[in-house]
Amino acid sequence: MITINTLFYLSGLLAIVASIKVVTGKQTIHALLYLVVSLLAVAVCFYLMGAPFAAGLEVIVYAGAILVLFVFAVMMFGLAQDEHLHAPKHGAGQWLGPIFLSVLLLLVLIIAISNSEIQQVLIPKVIDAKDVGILLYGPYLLAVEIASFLLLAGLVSGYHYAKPRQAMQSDDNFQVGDEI
Amino acid sequence: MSLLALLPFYPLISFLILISFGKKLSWQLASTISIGAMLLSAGSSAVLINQLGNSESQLITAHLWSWFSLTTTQGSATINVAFYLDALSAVMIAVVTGVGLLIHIYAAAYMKSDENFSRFMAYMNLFIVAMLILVLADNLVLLYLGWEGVGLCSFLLIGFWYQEKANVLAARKAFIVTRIGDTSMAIGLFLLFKSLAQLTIVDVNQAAQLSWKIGDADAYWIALLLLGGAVGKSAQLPLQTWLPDAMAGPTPVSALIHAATMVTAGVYLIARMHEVFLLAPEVMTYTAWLGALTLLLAGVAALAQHDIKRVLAYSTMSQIGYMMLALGAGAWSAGVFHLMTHAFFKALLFLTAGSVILALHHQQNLFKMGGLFKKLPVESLLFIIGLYCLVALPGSSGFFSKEAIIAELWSSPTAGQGLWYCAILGALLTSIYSCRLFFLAFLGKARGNSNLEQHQDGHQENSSQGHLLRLPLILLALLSLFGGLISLDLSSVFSSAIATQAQTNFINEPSWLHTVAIVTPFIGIVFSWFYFKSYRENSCDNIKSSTGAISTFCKSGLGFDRLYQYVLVRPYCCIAKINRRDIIDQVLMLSAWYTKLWYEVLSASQNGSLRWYAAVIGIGVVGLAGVVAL
Amino acid sequence: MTTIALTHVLILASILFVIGFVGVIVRKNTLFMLMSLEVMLNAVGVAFIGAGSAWQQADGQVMFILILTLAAAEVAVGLALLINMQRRYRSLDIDILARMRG
Amino acid sequence: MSLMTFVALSPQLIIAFGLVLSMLLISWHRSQRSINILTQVILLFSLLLCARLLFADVAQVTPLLRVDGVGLYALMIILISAMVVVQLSYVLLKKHIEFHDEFYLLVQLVVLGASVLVVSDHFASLFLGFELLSIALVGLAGYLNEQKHSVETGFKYLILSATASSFMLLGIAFIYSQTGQLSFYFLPESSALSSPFYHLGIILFLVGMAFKLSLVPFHYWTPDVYQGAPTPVTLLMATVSKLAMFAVLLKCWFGLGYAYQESAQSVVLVIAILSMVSGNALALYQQNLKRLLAYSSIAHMGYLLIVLLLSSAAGESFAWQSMLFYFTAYVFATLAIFIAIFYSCSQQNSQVKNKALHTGFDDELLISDWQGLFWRSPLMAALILVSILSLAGIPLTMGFIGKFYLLSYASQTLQWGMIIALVIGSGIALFYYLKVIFVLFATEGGSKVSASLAIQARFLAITLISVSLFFGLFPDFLSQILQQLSIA
Repeated sequence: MITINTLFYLSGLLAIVASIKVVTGKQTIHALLYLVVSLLAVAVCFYLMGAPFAAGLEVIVYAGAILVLFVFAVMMFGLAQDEHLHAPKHGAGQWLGPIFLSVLLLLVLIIAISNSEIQQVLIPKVIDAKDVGILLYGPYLLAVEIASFLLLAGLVSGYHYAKPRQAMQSDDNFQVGDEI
Repeated sequence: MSLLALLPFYPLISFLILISFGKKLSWQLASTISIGAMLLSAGSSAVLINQLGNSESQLITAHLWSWFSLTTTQGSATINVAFYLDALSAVMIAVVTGVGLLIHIYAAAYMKSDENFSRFMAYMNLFIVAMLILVLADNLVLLYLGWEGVGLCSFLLIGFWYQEKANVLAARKAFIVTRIGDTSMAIGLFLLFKSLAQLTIVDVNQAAQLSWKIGDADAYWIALLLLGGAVGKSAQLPLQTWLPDAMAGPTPVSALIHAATMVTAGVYLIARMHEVFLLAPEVMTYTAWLGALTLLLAGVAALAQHDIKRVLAYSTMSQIGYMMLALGAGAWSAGVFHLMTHAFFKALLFLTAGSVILALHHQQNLFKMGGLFKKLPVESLLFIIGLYCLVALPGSSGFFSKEAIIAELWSSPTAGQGLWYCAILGALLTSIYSCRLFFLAFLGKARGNSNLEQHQDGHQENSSQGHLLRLPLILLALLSLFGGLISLDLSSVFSSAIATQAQTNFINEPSWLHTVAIVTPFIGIVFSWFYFKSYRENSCDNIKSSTGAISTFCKSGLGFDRLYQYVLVRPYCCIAKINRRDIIDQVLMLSAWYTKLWYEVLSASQNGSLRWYAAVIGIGVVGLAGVVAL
Repeated sequence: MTTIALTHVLILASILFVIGFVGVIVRKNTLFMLMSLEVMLNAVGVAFIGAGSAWQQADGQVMFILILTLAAAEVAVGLALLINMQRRYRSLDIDILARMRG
Repeated sequence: MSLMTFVALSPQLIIAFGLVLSMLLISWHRSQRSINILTQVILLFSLLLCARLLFADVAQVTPLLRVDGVGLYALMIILISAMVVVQLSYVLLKKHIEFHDEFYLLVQLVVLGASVLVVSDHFASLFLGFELLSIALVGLAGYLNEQKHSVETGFKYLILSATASSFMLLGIAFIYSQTGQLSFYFLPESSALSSPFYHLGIILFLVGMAFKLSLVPFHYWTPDVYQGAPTPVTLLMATVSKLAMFAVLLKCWFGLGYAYQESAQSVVLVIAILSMVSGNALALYQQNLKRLLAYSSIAHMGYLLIVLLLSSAAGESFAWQSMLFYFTAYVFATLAIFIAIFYSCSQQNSQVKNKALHTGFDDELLISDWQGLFWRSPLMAALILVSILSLAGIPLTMGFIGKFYLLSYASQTLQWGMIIALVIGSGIALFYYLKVIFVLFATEGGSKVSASLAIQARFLAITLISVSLFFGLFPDFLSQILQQLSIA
């Protein structure tokens, strides 16, 4: 019998496996894609815990926006020298993992959505977007304001660090392995 | 403002002037300022002591401002910056400003050629400020301020010639070792405050009487911890090791700090807090035993020293041992009296030693001296006076004070006969090492110094400096000779102590006690007259170590059998020899070494690697979870 | 009430958190360190959502949204620093950055 | 929200409003001078509002914030040190041709974060203030690109503070999962107390706090970041961030009743003793001044943890009083010594400026660089002397009174272990503090730092010296105010 519990454990396991792959991955892009899988699995967990709004945000903001930022950064570096050192071997083996995980995740999603019993258990304990919104723009209004300043701080420091500068020259004398 | 309130401010102002203008001041100006300030202080303390004698209540107080207040569960205690003068602190200010003044005069001449002269005088003034605050403080916090200030000045002055590494090490050692005592004292003070919610000395003494019984655990621990502080500052066992090394400082410093004033702070503290100590008789017994042990240990150590200043340092230690012994035995007045006379003659001895050292171009090794009696007759005479008092021969100031102590030991409830024998043995040792010192330095033939004559000429030219050097010496010599005649009336301070003492009976004392006490120094002198014959006559040019002394002693064979030699002399020499390197010293240095080791381990872990830093956060969490789980 | 035990949610969060933390400690590549940090923050999100649903409160989700803003700000600064580092040292190896010590 | 809440929150609102104004100013007219003046005006305005509100009633503004006297006092100290920081930054940045408007924005953001922290009454606002402070400080830590270690500093601070804040957040999540409450001033039910997650949560939460307060063993970032960051930023970390963190820690500590829980107490005890001893031991032979101060700050925070151990609710106001007094002394002493370091460094750097273009300059100052400073610049030496004595807790300075408060607090709450560790720690500390004093008065040594101070710097120095001496001699004035504030 498939219950919410089994689905939760399954997607939790998926998240764990994907996270391990993120941490142990050799290639940056692959690791990022595993991270997406992990986030999606966590989103499923959120859904199963009765937080569909959070699940949506997880997909849209985390997987959608923040990780895209990562991808951009990786593109900018043009896969730096340490990537070349551990150049991956092409083969079917490395496709198996992601495919397997994704299919599993898909299965969980389909079951969770189509299984009416599960929906029945879920619906009474759902805290939906409306509840969150009332709270967020009521007692937590100031928190939203402060969060906006938090983003501003991120923006300003990010801008400052990434700003190209004529005065700043790369440390040409520096060699990898110096002073280590 | 009253005269009392101004007392510490004269040297303070002088200190500020000297430290701010420093090198711009000429020698004349700098010495005038510092000595003038001291003169003002000494003058005002003379006036104050006179006022005190005439006043009804036997005390003078001056309240400057309220410093801060502490709220506790038992109410609030206000800590004032206020001074308190009674008979006990009057003795102390007399010693501090009087002897201090003379040493300042001497120092002005002694340090004339030093390029940092004004800095030196500034530190000396600051020291006087701190010492005055210590003895005049009306509450224990202010007393602690003076206590720390004195430690700081001592650190600055020992390391005054900081260009040489040994001096800096000595300064550091003095500081660290005394800090151990200070730690104990600070904890004692907090315990006291916690227990009594009072910090003003008068109130503390009153509250202690009211709320504790004799032998109360609180009183026991507080007295023990305070004793720890006193032991550190007064260089008693087991924290005595810093004092001989502190001789690295200029000689006037040794005279001022390490003989006359600072080391007596511990004695003062115990005398000041005597009401607490009276409630803890066990601690008084410990005090007496510590004093006695230090007395003997330092006496033995003094026998084997080569450096003239180190001999004097050990003798200081042993004399303070006498004071501690007196306090422990409940002979409060005698202890304080000895403190005063000791300040006179020890300052005299140190300063004269300084003159000798100066005349010999900074030669401090006794075995390189000899025959100085002919060349430096005035200094030798002064030195003899100093030693005369140190040995406590009849008529000297030391005689009065030391006899007063010894007389009370036998039947004191907290001391007893064992300690009486220790004191007598100590007196014997004192006379032996004094004779040894005198014979080596002043009698016999000159060894290894040909420069003396030449220097004497230079000395003559600079006669104003010479006069300045000799004037305080002569005054001190007079004080040492006749200081014993000053009568101290401390009954107003130690009234409660005297009440306890009245119960003790002097009936059981055998009649020979006093005779023995008086005769002992003479025995020592006679013994050394023969034992140190070689030093005295000095036919050979080089006398090196005590083994040589033993062989000479064997040859002379004057009525001492072999048994005595093997049972007593050899172990004595052995102990003396071992102690020259101070065993306890090594133990203390171990703690410094631990700290250093710790530093090295910790800073090696600070390896710059971010991943390690992050890992430590995890390790920390696991560790803390472990702590909670256990 | 709840069908998913709160303890299990918290254990899941802890496992994810530890994986992320191990990543921060083990990886030499700074980009991977940043990713591991994201995993850690995500784990915290799981814990909050789980706790919120256990108490039937929206507070957990609000906290999750705030964590989301934090993650965004952190990634922005981190990646900008990464660009700076790449420009200066032409490497992303974190062990280069161990020149201050003692 | 009523008008009252706006009034109560006005210091924070002014800073937030000022941030927007500053951005408008930047888009309209970019000038180093005008942004500096604007920042100072904002800070001053906020300071005046704080002073005005200091004795007002406690105001609860939404569940998130609670404005009370102690928080406002802490904010005042924060604003004062932020003003000093801005002044120093202006001196530092005006040498550069480039525009550095971001710097001022970031400083304002740090102050905003701190101002939120000191009045927060809820884990959400605690966490937001914490992060606002951290992210803005990350931006500042590696700010000067031409500095040798800027990237290293920025990265270390970013990664470590992000790690620590995740730990803290996980802790909050665990606590929340067991109690169902995020607000302070709420005592959990007994059922929660038995849960291991609750205790684990408290530990994790403390880890985050301990990281920010740089307590052992979470202190590792401190010396490296102190050394690598520009001196004004280091000052910001040493004063603003530490005070804000401690204030909020104390609030939730007392509010949530952790103070009476054995597990939390034992954690604090371990951390405190480790910090007191290790911090001082690490500083023992340190030559680099900024690192030395980093280590000594570790020890100072360790001393302060004493106020966390409490036996009854009656002690809370005394705990606040002791903590605020100690922090006032600590902040003033730190300001003074960093001003001295800053001016010494900037002189050193101007002498080797040409070299700096190639290899990057270093904001580093060794103790030996101050050799004989007294004879060349007595004012600066006096400034250093007063602050060192205050840090060492020598009597007649504020630091002594602060330490005395801590000790008497500890002796009332019977924490003998803490007292012993404190006294031993300050014994070790005297050793390296005295070394600095010794160096100041030494005569020899042809060091480069000659130090002629600018007019503003002279003014600052004299003010700081006199404040420190005044409160050292007459601390009653301040402690009475603090007593009044902490009882409310």
